[in-house]
Parts: sequence; C-alpha cells; structure tokens
Amino acid sequence: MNIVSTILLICGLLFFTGGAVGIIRMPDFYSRLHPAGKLDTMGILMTMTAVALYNLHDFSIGTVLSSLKIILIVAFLFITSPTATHAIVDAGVRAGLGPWTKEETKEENDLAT
Amino acid sequence: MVDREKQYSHQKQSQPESNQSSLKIPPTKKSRTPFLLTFFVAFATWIVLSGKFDLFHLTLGIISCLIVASFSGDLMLSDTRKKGLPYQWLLFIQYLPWLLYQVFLANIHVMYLVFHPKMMELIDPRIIRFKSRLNREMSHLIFANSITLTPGTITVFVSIYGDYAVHAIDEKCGQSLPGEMEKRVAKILGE
Amino acid sequence: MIPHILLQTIVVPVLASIFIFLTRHRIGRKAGWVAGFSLLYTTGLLIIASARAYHGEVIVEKYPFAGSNITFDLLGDGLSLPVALIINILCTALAFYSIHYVEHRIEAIYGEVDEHTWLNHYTRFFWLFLGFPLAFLGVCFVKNLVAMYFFLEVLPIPLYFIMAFFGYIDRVRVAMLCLLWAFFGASCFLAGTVIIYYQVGNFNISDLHTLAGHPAAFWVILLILVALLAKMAVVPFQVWMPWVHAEHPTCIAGLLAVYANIAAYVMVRVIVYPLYEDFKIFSMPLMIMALITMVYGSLLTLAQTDVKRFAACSTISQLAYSLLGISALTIFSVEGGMFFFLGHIIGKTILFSTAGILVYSTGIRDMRQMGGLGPKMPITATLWIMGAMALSGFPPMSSFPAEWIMFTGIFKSGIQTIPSGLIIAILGAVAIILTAAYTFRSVKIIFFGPLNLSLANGEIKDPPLSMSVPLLLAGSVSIILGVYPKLVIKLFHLVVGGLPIP
Amino acid sequence: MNDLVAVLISKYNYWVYIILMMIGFYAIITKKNLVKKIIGMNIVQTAIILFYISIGAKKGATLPIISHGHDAVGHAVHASDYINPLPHVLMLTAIVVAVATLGVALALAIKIYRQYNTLEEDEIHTRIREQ
Amino acid sequence: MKIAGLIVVLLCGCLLIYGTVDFPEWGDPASPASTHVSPYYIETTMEDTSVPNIVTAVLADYRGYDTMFETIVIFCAGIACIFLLRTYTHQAPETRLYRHIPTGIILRIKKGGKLPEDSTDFERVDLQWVPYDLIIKTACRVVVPFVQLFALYVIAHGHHSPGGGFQGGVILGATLILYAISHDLRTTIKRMSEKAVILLSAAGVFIYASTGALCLLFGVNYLDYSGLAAILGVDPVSARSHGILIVEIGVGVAVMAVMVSLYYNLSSVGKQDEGL
Amino acid sequence: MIQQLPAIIVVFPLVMSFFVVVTGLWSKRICFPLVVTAISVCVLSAGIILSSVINQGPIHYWLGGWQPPWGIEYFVDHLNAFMLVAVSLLSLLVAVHSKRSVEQELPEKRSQFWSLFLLLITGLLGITITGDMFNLFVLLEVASLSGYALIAMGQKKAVFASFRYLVMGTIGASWYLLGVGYLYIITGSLNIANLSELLPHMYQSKTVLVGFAFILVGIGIKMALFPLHAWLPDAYTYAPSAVSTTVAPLMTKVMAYVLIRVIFSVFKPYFSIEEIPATTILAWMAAVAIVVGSIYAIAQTNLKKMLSYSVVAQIGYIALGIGLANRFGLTGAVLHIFNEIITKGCVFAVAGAVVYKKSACNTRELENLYRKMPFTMLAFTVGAFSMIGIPPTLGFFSKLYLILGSIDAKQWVFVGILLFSSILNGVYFFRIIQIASFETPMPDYSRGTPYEKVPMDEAPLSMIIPMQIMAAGILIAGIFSADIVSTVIQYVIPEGF
Amino acid sequence: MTWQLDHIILSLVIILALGAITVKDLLGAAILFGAYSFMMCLLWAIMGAVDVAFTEASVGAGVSTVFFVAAVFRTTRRTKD
Amino acid sequence: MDTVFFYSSIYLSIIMAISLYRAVFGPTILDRLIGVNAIGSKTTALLVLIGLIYHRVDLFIDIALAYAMLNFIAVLAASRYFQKRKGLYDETPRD
Repeated sequence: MNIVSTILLICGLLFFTGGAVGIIRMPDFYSRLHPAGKLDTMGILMTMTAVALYNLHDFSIGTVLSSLKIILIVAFLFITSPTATHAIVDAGVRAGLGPWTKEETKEENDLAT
Repeated sequence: MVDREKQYSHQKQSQPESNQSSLKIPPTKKSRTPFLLTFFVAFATWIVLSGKFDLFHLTLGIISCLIVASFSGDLMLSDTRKKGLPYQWLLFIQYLPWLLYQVFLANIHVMYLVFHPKMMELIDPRIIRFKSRLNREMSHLIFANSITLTPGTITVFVSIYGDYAVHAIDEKCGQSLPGEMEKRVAKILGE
Repeated sequence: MIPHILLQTIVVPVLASIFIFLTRHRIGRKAGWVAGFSLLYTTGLLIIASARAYHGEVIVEKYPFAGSNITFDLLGDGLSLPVALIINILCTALAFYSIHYVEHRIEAIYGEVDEHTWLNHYTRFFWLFLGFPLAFLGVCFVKNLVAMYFFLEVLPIPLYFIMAFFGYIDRVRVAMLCLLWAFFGASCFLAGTVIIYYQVGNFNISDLHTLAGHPAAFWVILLILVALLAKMAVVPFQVWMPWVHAEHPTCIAGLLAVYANIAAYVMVRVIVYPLYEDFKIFSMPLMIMALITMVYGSLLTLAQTDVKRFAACSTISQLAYSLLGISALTIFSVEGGMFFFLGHIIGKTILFSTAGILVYSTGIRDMRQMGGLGPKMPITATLWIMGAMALSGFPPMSSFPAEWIMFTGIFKSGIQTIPSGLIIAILGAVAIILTAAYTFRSVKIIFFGPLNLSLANGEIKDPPLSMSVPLLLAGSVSIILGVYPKLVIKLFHLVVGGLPIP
Repeated sequence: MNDLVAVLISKYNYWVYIILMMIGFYAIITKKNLVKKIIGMNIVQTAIILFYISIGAKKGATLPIISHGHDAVGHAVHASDYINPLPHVLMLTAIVVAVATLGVALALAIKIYRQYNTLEEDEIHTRIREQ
Repeated sequence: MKIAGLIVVLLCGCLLIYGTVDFPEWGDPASPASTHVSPYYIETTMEDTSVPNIVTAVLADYRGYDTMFETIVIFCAGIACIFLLRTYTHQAPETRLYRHIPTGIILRIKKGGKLPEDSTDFERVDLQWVPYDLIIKTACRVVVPFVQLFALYVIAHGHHSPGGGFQGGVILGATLILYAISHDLRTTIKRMSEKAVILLSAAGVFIYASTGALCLLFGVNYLDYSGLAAILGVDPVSARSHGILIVEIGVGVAVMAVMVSLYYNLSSVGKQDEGL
Repeated sequence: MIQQLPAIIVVFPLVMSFFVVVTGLWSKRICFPLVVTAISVCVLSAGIILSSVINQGPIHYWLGGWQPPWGIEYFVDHLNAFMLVAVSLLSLLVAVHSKRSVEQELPEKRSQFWSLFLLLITGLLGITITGDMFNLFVLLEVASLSGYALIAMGQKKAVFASFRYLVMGTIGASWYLLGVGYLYIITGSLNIANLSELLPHMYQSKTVLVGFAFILVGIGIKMALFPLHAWLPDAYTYAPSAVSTTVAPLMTKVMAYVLIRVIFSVFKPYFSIEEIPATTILAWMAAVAIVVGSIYAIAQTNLKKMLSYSVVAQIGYIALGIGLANRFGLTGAVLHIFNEIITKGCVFAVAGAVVYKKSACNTRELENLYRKMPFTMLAFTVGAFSMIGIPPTLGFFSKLYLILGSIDAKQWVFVGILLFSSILNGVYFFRIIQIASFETPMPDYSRGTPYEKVPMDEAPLSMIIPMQIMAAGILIAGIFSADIVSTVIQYVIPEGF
Repeated sequence: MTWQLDHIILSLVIILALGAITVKDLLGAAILFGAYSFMMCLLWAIMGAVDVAFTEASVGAGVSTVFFVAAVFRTTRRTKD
Repeated sequence: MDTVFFYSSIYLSIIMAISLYRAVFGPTILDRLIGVNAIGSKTTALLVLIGLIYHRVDLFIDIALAYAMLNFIAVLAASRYFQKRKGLYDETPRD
C-alpha cells in the first residue's frame, strides 16, 4: 500500500511540476491556462488519492471517513477547478485579450526578416 | 422615454433564430422534491464530514441539513425532473471513469507539450466554435467542465443556446469536439 | 455685632451683580443705584469693621473651601481694612458717578439703539462693575495665597469686558493686551505661590514667615515681585499702562489706578511683612527702578496733550512713589507708602473722573483745544484742582502727610546707606516738583487762559450732581485723612509697627 | 561565527517577522495609495500574528487538540506534548480584528474615492486644498 | 519621503532585532511562555470542559470574554460599514436596464421613465451587464449548498477539530458572497434581505452576550457556563461544553451576517443595487 | 447582584447596542431612550462600584469564574472606579446633548450611530476596567473601530481624516500588541497583576525594554502624544459634533489612563524611572507637546480645530504629570485627566451647539455669540477658565499639582512651560471669548453705522442642560478637588513616591 | 523536522509581501495579497496552529480578497506606487 | 513514509516558488491570477501533506477543504472584475 501511494504521490508531484513549468514556459495567457487548469487538477487527484490510500493503512471507520473526506476534496476540486479556469478565460476574453496564434509570430518573424 | 437598443453585439450574434423552444420560461412550481433531495444529499455529506455517530452530533447534523435544505434547497437541483434520478446518478458514475481516462490522456499530452524543448513549434493555439444540442444547464456544466479538463481544450464561452467557443492548444485536440463526449453527457441526463 | 462682616462685603456685590443681571430688563436705569447702594452698604460695614480694628481687634473669619489646604479664611487687620475701606469708598463713588456717564458712553459707542439693547448695555456695565469691589476686597482680606491668586485673576476679567464694551476706539485689542499682561503677572505670582507651597507645605500667608532665611525665599520674592511690578507698570513693564489708560471708559479710570496700585498692598502683605529680611536685597534695586519710573512717568506726562493719556502717564509716576516708600523698608516709609497709595488712588479717581466730565461735557480729549473752562464749569474746575493737589501732595489733601511720612522714612534709610540711598531720597523728593509741574500745568491749560472759540457756544456747563457729588465726597475723604492722618497711620502701625525694621 | 549562524537559523521566524513588519511599516509610511496603505497595515498585522505563533511553537509537540477525545477521560495529558494554545487563541482574535479593520478601512477608501475621485494621498491633499 | 520612511523603518527594525536577542530559543519547551500559564490549559481542559480542542476551549471558555469582544469587533465593523456607506435614496431611480428574457433584448430606461410591469418576462440587469454565464452560475449553484453544509459542520465540530464559530461563519458568509458573485447582488438580497442581515448580526452577538448574562442569573460570574447546568440538565463540565457550542453558534451567525453585509455594502457602495 | 456589577457595567450597553440596531430597523425613535437607559445603568453601577471600592477596597472579578492568570480578570481599584464614573457620566451627558445634533446631521442613520456610540462607550469602559493586557487590546479595537466610523461621518474632510486616524490607530494598536507579545514571550502571562509580579526578575532583559518601548509608543499614538499626534486635529475637527464631543474628551484620556497603568502598575515604578529614563523622555516630549499644541491652537480660526490642538496640549499636561513620576505629578495627572474629560466635554459640547445652530464654527459664526447664545457661552466661559487654570475651576487645581510636581522634580523648565502655556491658553480662549462678545472688526457705531440688533438664538434645551451641568461640574469638582484627591487619588499613587 | 519547509515558506511570504506592495496595479496587489494569505495559512499549519490556519484560510483566501477586489472594483485600479 | 511526505512537501513548496514567478512578475493581472490559482491548488495538497507529517491528517483535511472552496471564490471574484470592467490595462470610464 505504501508503495502504491508513494508512486501515486510522485506522479502527482510530476504533474504539479508540469503545471508549474507550463505556466512559466507557455507563450500566452490562454495556453498557460492549459497546464494550470489541467495539470494541477490531475496533480491534486494523484496526491490526494495517494494520501487517501496511505490513510487506510490502519483500517477503521475513522480512517475510512477521512479518506472519503479527502476524496470529497478531489470531487470538489473537479467541479471548481474547471469553473475557475473557465472564469479566468472568460475574463480574458472580455478584457479583450487576443489569443496568441502561430500566424502572428510568423508575421512578426516575416516583418523582422 | 423608452430607449430601445440592442447593446451587446456578440449576444446578438449568438442568438439563433431557430431555437424557439427556449423562448418559453418554464413556470416555477413549488415542489418539495428539491428540498428533500438536498436534505438527503446533504445528510450523506454530513456523515462523511462528521464521522461521529452519537445522538448529539447526528441531531446537529439533521438541524444543519434542514437549514441548508431550506435555505438553498432550490439552488442545486432547480430543474430536476422527477423521473429517473437514481438512474442518472448511476450513469454519471459510469461516465466518471471514462472522463478520468480522458483527463489522464489530456494531462499526458499537455505534459508532453510542456516539457518538450521545442514547445513553441508544437503548439498552435486556436479557438474552435461549434454548437451543441444539449439544452439543460446541468448538462452544459458537465460538458463544459469536461471539455476544460480534457485534451488541450478550455471552454471559453457557452451561451444558453448551446453555442460553444473552445480554446484548443493545438489542432489535434480540437478535432474531436463535440464528438463522443457530448453523446455521453447527453446520455447521462437523458437528452 | 454684625456676623460675617468681611464675607458680607465680598458677597453683597456679587449678589447685587447677579440681581442686576437677572432683572436687567426691568430694573433699567436703576441698576446704577442698586450697585451704588449695595456698595454704600458694604462701605458702612467696612467703616464698622475699621472702627473695631482701630480699637485693636483683628477680625478673622474662617470658611472652608477646596479642601484643607486652600481655605477661604478672611482677615481684617490694620493693614487690610483701611485699604479696603478707601477702595470701597472709591468704588461707591464711581458707581454713582457712572450712572450718567455710561448713558453717555453707550450713546457715543452704539449710537441710537432700541430700548432692549440699550438696557442690556447699560446694565451690563453695572453687573460687570461690581466685579471690581469683589476682587479688590477679596485681595485685601484673604489669608490664603491661592485665594489671593484667584482674586488677582478675577480682577482683569471685568476690566477686560468693561474696557472692550465701553472703551474707546481701539478697545478690543487693548483689552486683550491688558488681559495678557495680567495673565503674565498672575502666572508669575502662581509660580511664586507654588514654590511657597512646596517649601512651607500650605498656602497660608500667615505661615510665610517660616520661609524666612531659606534660599528659596529669594526666588519667591523675585517671582512675586515680577508679578507685582508688571501690575504696577514699573519701568520695564510699563508698556501696557498708557495704552490701557487711553482706551478704557473714564468711569473706571480710578479703579484702574487701584488695579495697578493694589499690588503695593499685596507687596506689603505677602513680601515685606513676612519676609523683610530676605527683601532687603531687593530694596536698593527697587528704589532705583522706582526713581527711574518716577522721572520717566513725569516726563512722559508733561509731553501729553490728551486728557486721558495725561492721567494715565501720571499714574505711572505716582505708583512709583508707593514702591519707593515700600522698598525703602523703614516703618515710616512703608506706612507712608501705603498711605500715599490711598491718597493717590483718591486723587487719581477724582482727576480721571473729572477728565471724564470734561470729555462728557465738551466732547474733546485734547487739552490744547480746551482752555478757559474755569468760569463755565466751576465745580469741575474745583474737582480738577482738588485732584491735582492730591496728586502732587499739597495740603490739606491726604497725600501731603503721606509724602511727609514716607520721605521721613526714606531719608532715614537713606542716611544709613550713604551716599546711594540718600541720593535716591533726594532725587525722589525733587521729583515731586515735576508732579506739581505737570498737574498744575494742566490746570492752567484747561481752565484758565482764553476760551477756545469752538467751545464758546454756551452749552457747556457743570455736569449733573450725581457725577460731581460723589467725587466731592471722595475729595472730602482725602481732606479728612489729610487733616487727621492718624486715623490711617495708627491702623497701619498696628501691623507694620511690629516689624523689627528701623 | 557558528554561533551566529545558529542564532540566525534558530530564530529565523523572528527575523522574518521583523522583515515583514518593516515591509508593512514601510508601505504605510511611504506609499501614497490608500489601498496600498491598507495592504501594508495588514502585513504588519500578519507579522505580529507570525510573531505570536512563533512564541507558541514547542519542539517535539503536537497540535493543541487532544487526540484521544471523549473516550479517554482519565488519560493524563502532558503539557510538553502539545503546542502552547494561548498564542493561537490570541491570534484568532487578532485576525478577526484585522478583518474588521480591513472592512472599515476599505469602506473609508471607497468613500474617499467617491469624494475626491482618487486614491492617491497627494492628489487628495491638493483636492482638499482646492476646495 | 521615501528615504525618511526607510530610515524610520530601519530604526524600528533595529529596535526589534535588539529585543529579539534575549528571546528564548525558538520552540524551546522550557521557555516561560510554554511553562507559565499554558500548561494549565493543556492539562485541565478535558477535566474542566471536556473539549478536546484546547484552542476552542481557551477561546470560548477560559478567555471567552476576549472572544465575545472579538465578535463585537466584527459586529462593529459591520455596523460601521453600513453607517459609512449605506445610501438611502428615495429619489426616482436612475437609468436602469431591463432584459426581456425570451428575446434577450435589453431596454434602457432613463431617469423618470416608466418601468416595465412586474412580469416574469422582464428581469432587471446590472448597468454593466454581462451576458448570462452559464457555467459559473450552475457550478456555483451546485457548490453553494455543500459549502454551506461544510460551514455548519465546522461550527458544530469546533470541539473536536480545528474550526469553530468564526471560521464557519466566514465560510457561510462566503457562500452567500459566492452566490452574489455568480448571480448578481439583487438575487442574493432577495434571498437574504438587508434587514435580515442586520437582525442576524445583532442576534448572533446577542446570543453570545445573553448566554453570558444568563449565567449571571444563576449566581455565577459572567460567562461561567457551568451555571447553565441547571437548565441544560447536565453536569457542569458538559454544561461548559454545551455553553461553548451555543456561543460558537452565536459567533457563527454574527460573523456570517457581518461578512455578507460588508460585501453588500462594499461591492455596491451602499446602494445595495448592483454588486461586483 | 452587587458583586456582578463590573460585568454589568460593560455588558449592559453592549446588549443595548444590539437592540438599538434592531429596533432602528423599524422605529428610529426608540433608539435614543434605549441609549439613555443603557448609559444611565452604567452611571449607576459605576457609582456603586466607586463607593464600594472606597469603602471596601479593590474588587476582583473573574470572568467565567476562572482564576486570574488563566482567565480574564476585572480589577477595579480607586483609579479604575474613578475613571468609570467619569467616563460613564460624561457619556450620559454627551448622549443627551447629541440627541438633536444627531437628528440634524445624520437623520437616516440614527440607529447605527447610537449603536456605534454605545459600542464606543462600551469599549472605553472596558479598557478602563479590565485587568488583562490582551483584553485591553480587543476593547481598544472596539472603541477605535467605532470611533473611526463615527468620525468619518462628519464634514467633507472627515473621511480622509478618519482614514489617517485609522492607519495611525492601527499602527498604534499593533505596536501595543507587539509590546504585549514581548512581555508574554518573556513571562508567559498576560494578566496585569501577574505580570507585575513576574517582571521585576527580568528588568535587565532587552526584550522587556523593547516591549515596554513598543507599548509606550503604541499608547502614545493612540493618546496623540506630541510627535505622534498628527491624526488628531483633523479627525476631531471634522467629526460630527456629537462624535467629537464624545471622542475628544474620552478617547485620549482613557489611553492616558492606560499609560498610567502600564508605567506604574504593569512595571514597577523604579523600572520606568530608574532602569530606563522612560518617564524623563515622556516628560520632555510632553513639555514640547504643551508648547507646540498651544501655539498651533493659537493659529487656528476654527473653534473645533483650536480645541483639537488644545487636546494635544492638554494631553501633554497629563503626560507631563505621568512623566514627573512623583506624588504631586501623578496626582496632577489623574486630576487633569478628570478635568480634561469634563472640561473638554463642556467646550466641545459648546462647539457642537454652535455647529447645530450655525452649521459651522469658524470665526465668522462665533461673532456676537454671547448675545445669540448666552447660556451656551456661559458654559464655554467656565470651560475656558478651567482650561486656562483660573481658580476655583478644576483646571487650576490640576495644574497646581502639576507645577508642584515639577518643582518636586526640580524641573524648573517645566514650571516655566506650565505657566507659559497658561498664558497661551489664555490667549486662545480669550480670543474666542473676544470674538464671541464683540464682532471683529468692530464697527464704529459713532460714525453712523446702524446698530444691528442681534436676537437671541439659543440651542435647544437638551443641549443647554448638559452643558450647564458640565460647567457646574467643573466648578464643583474644583471646589471639592481636595476631597477627590484624599478619597480617591491618593490611593492611586504607587508605593515609594 | 519541519524547519526547512518553514524556511522556504517564510521566504515565499517575504517575496509575496514585497510583491504586494510594489506591484503597480491595485487589483494585482489584491490578488498577491490573497496569495500572501495562502502562504501565511500554510505557515500557521506548519507551525501547528491549525485553528489560526483555518481562520487565515477562510478569511485571507475567502473574504478579504473578495473585499479588496470589491473595493478596487468600486474605486480604481490606478496607482502611482 | 514520513520522509517521503516530508520531501514531497518540500518539493511542492519549491514548485510553488516557481508558480510564484507568474504571480509576482506576470505581465497581466490574469497571469497573476493563474499563478495564484496554481499556488492555491498546490497549497491544498501541501496542507494535507503537512497533516500527514503531524500524523493528524483528519484535522488538516478540514482546512484543505475550506481552502479549496474559498480559493475558488477569490479567483471568481477577481475574474468577475474583468467581466464587468472590460479593460485589462486601463479602465473604461465609469458611467
């Protein structure tokens, strides 16, 4: 059980890393949201599952319930996280932020050369 | 003094002529079902949260659930139709593993993109527009959030008439929409 | 026997004042009579008290006030009673004198006003006026430094208001100036008081002698002297005096002289009597200051043409005589100084009030424009001459014996400290000539010589009796004292005579 | 030198609280914008909370919630096992006070903006002078 | 100005560092703070109040008086905010927007214009109206009841786990704020009117204060919950535990109401008309 | 029930403040009677507490029944009890006085106003009565928060002034809290009595020193001691008149009380005096405060602003008395706190009445006021006399003690400053009296300017009566000041003075 | 044992505090201040003050940021410093 | 197992520092918002991990849960600002 949860945990951390690196590396606001919105959610899912599993190692009603609570967090995040992402995107659209596309950079490059 | 003007142009754009069914507002009827449903769902959640089964805490739980149900019973399940509720839940639970799988795939894909040294060449963000045939709020929610969670796509805009604008990180991601996901979501809520 | 005789003298004016204030719309012109008769009553009481003191009795009344440290005990002895009596007589005289004068003043300042406002103004004068006897008698009688400070603080307040309401053109600003000087003096007095309290442990004047010989006594005397000199307008502090005297209404001019001069009484009471040993150091500097003030004041007076400014500047020089006498620190000189103070305030009251009459009748203040008024206004001329005599120490006015006794004392001390003391004494005596010069010069300018053409239209006549009679009576008091100086000197001697000074 | 490092490390919390305090205080003094001032004020308050919580810390102790709960009443509880709860209590109150102050401060800021149409202190001063 | 500020700040910092030198070691179990007063709380809480969460016990019982005033501070902030910002305009309404729901046409009715009749076809919308955002709205509808339930759970379980009246109250208030953000302010005010908010905030604090005052009636000191044993029908120790719960409920109600009222007023500048 | 009074005196107005808000939703007319009832109960209980303290010695009240180092204690000794009476009495008078002006200035927000008013009073009473350092902080925040809100509802500039007050006040409170934390970390206790037992062993510690410094600075900001007074004048000037009448006399003075507590109760006097020269620094700062405050006051043309600067100067007096740290000085400080409460209440009430009638109190509005509002100005005159220090008003006696204290401390400079500031006080108060008696510039009626009749235009009775009571109180308290000193204040002086 | 974590979070707190007061946009400052409270919450949790952490979480993350945003919404985002 | 949790939490906090870059230096407010949102989700995980380190995970779950809920509100409120005030860099004048 410990091993499983450790693996899950490491996977989760990996996803988190991806999210963090993603929001640094991505070129524009919209594309940054992809790692931020998805990878973090996945990371939470993984780590929480890991913790929930680890928590079950001494099995009793109390630990089951706390594991369930952890799952509740995940469930909750699965509703709120995309909604929040959507809200941010929506804000960006309404604020008039144009999405970055390849054509633009190409044109810029053409102009530069 | 009444000054009529249409203000929000994109509102107008996204307003289809054909969709006559939504012109009628369903009359709100006082029903006790949302109350009871909320109460039971809330009580189940309470049990999970509380973890104490003595009489005192259960009483507190019942009181709390009553408060929640009476105060916001009409929020969660405002347009629930009576028939087939348990069945819908079952379908929803069926839907979850598929969704998780999709989410996982999506994440792998995004991870790949993020860590790829030539990321800038791989990605090709674009906005895709399509129309969905879903017409219930809840199904829109599930569908939109699923889109956001799955491969390289984020829901940018949904109108009440089912027009979707989706930001996709590369071309491949956007192709599958609405596709299978819409069908599955529609199936859950019986549309 | 009359109970609470001293308290009555203080409380009766207050009650009268409140009475006038409350009934101000009904009582109307009778306010002056009420004030006057209430003061007449207290004068009677003071005469009785003085008579008792004359027979060697010391009147002490104890009243609780603000705890055990600060009491409101009153003391009527040979020093305080004659001073209080004379001051009260003057207040009474001026109250009657003001009855007409204030009417004139209101008309001059506010012009034609309706009945209600007029009554307000008219009665305001009297209920403020009664603050003076209250404060003066308070200063005279109290046994406690804080109470004395209180009355010294109270004094400038009615003065301020009366001056600001009824004074001349620049009245408001000058009233403020006067008030600030008064506060300055009071602050110094308070500082001295507090040091006394710190050293002695209470505020009683009767316990002050325990301070004798203590190093703090020097500072106490210095601080209180500064306070008193500021009040007396001795040379470095004389700034306010000419201003104030020029602007205030004439009916309180006499009281203004008292206001300045009562410091002499306080000096004797608080410094000289209990702390004569420590006071000796200050004796010589004070005498020099007094001399300078005398000469300065006289010369200043000679240069004046304004009737009121004339009187004001003369006050500066006259006050210095009392100071000279007291600071010479012999029994005779102190008694003479106090006596001169009494004579001077009577004379000054007469002179000022007469100046007021002149302004009242002629409407001008410049002496040069007057002249030859003697035949037209015989009573006024008499009064003015009487005042001039009183000021310059001619017999039979009380100033004559006062100066006589005082200079006896001064020469006595001067002989001891030849040559400086003697020089001062001689110079002081010579300065009297200056006084005589300026007073009689004014008599000549105003009442004799050719009549000024602008005044020749026959409307000018003697003032109503209510203005002149009180002044005549005050003059007669001066004459009585001049003839029987023993009346006062014996009283003073009861107190001052106990001092172990030459 | 080692001592110094040891002190620096072991009292790290205190140093950080001092730095936060200074940051907040600096913001209050020099920032002209009212909302910035409010933020500075809040940073000062949190710095103080940090200070208090650091007082309460106890090595080798656990959370101040007794673990055996209702079931074991006679169970001895050792003071050294649990973190000092008193600073926590005090700081709960302090946080609440901070929130309340924040609410009032923001209300005032809004009111000021309604009046002067700016949130900059110097501009407000000039507008006051103009009036 | 900046440099002067910096100097003052640095001076202050130096003073603080100077004071820090004599501090006990960080986390030292033998430091005065850990040995003088607090051990009593840790060791006797269970016997005195039977509340495992020592912080709750100290908060609501040993130092319950502080907490009462903490609640008062919050109440005070709420009233202050209403006092400062609330505007009661009785004039004709300014320009308003109405949306005809079936067609989506928006009517702008200027000052003095006739308002649509109270029909279901029209809804009033904000001046800076944003089209109906389906996802946020629906998601919030789903989430709000659960969060509310959680908040109530936090209030009720303050004895055993972290949390208590204040935290629960804040979360409860936050749900209403969430509702107001996702829908609009008017909808929320319809659900919870301003009067109700004021009433609840006063009621919450009143519960606290009157619980304390009730103890006075039983001859014990103010806020000594053991006096409540007589009416609760339990032993004094449980009475303390129950007293803490009652008090926490009061705090929760008050805090919830105040948070909501603060939001109402801050976001609409006291008009309680259009929010964030 | 008598022994429960310390709790009731704080809780009763508190509970009433909730009722006021709630009833205000339906009827605004009930609010005021409720407020008066609440404060009357406070006054009553304060009186009983004072008499009980005088007769039976200090009262210890354990809130929640917990013993002091663990629970919160109310500790009432002579000083507290005296302050309680003063604060509650003045707030009652002010409440009655403000009824009309609140109706005029804030007609729609009366209920909130009265509620916040009650909370302010509660906070102040609580600060006065509490025996716990942290509880004091919380109560301080209650009082301050309601104060900020109340001040902000004044004239136009009030909002910004209130914001500045809020920022400064929060820094002050934070530093106080920080100082308490420093004391806590070194002793582990928050109770004042317990702290004073524990601290003497640690007087050498730098932590105690810094904690002390921060507490002092924090309180200094709250009480507007000279270099930290910047927030005060604007805030008090532009506040609604009902508020400035409450806050100006009470807030800073209660903080001065806290200062006395901290310097002489929490720390032993020898620490504050000998270990570090805290009191000396305090005294010098106070001396500067007196002069600067007075000079600024002279420069003002607005009555309320002048009075606000006068608050700064008067706080200097109190701080000077505390800083002198001897028997006379402390007596003077306590007496001056009382004097300030009642006198500032009186003069600010006058300013409130003027604002009520004329809607401002600049020089122009003050002209001829003696004829228009004679009763109001009577009260003002008495108040001004007390501020200047003319016997037999209370102000004279408190200053007397302060001067005695300065002499005792051999600080001749302070004696000079006290006397000099009396003159300055005289200048600015008599200037007001002058403006109010005679118009400026004075027209020369003799030159034909028609005399203008000024009708009487007096404030309503509900304003006059409290003002007259305060004015009478100044005189009565002055005359009986020695009794106050002997029955109350002499017990306040710590041992060794 | 947790001191390393403690130190990292404390450093982050300082960075966020500096960011919150230097950023030239009030909305940004409000958001950063929200993040600052997250960090504070974590810090309390690490130091074992669960109740304080809870309060900070609910207040800092929930209401105070919303209040800031509401205030900025009703005033202005512009700032000169 | 504690060590695993401990090092993962340290790793997580370092990742948070990376997200912090976006939050502090993000060119637009929305980028900051993304950064803060990312920090928020990591904080939730970190809280639970801290709970494990203390062996009292049941107490920390509540905090994490509350955190997840309320972080959502903050982000919504901030994005709501842009939905009403349609300006990213400068403001539209108020009407």
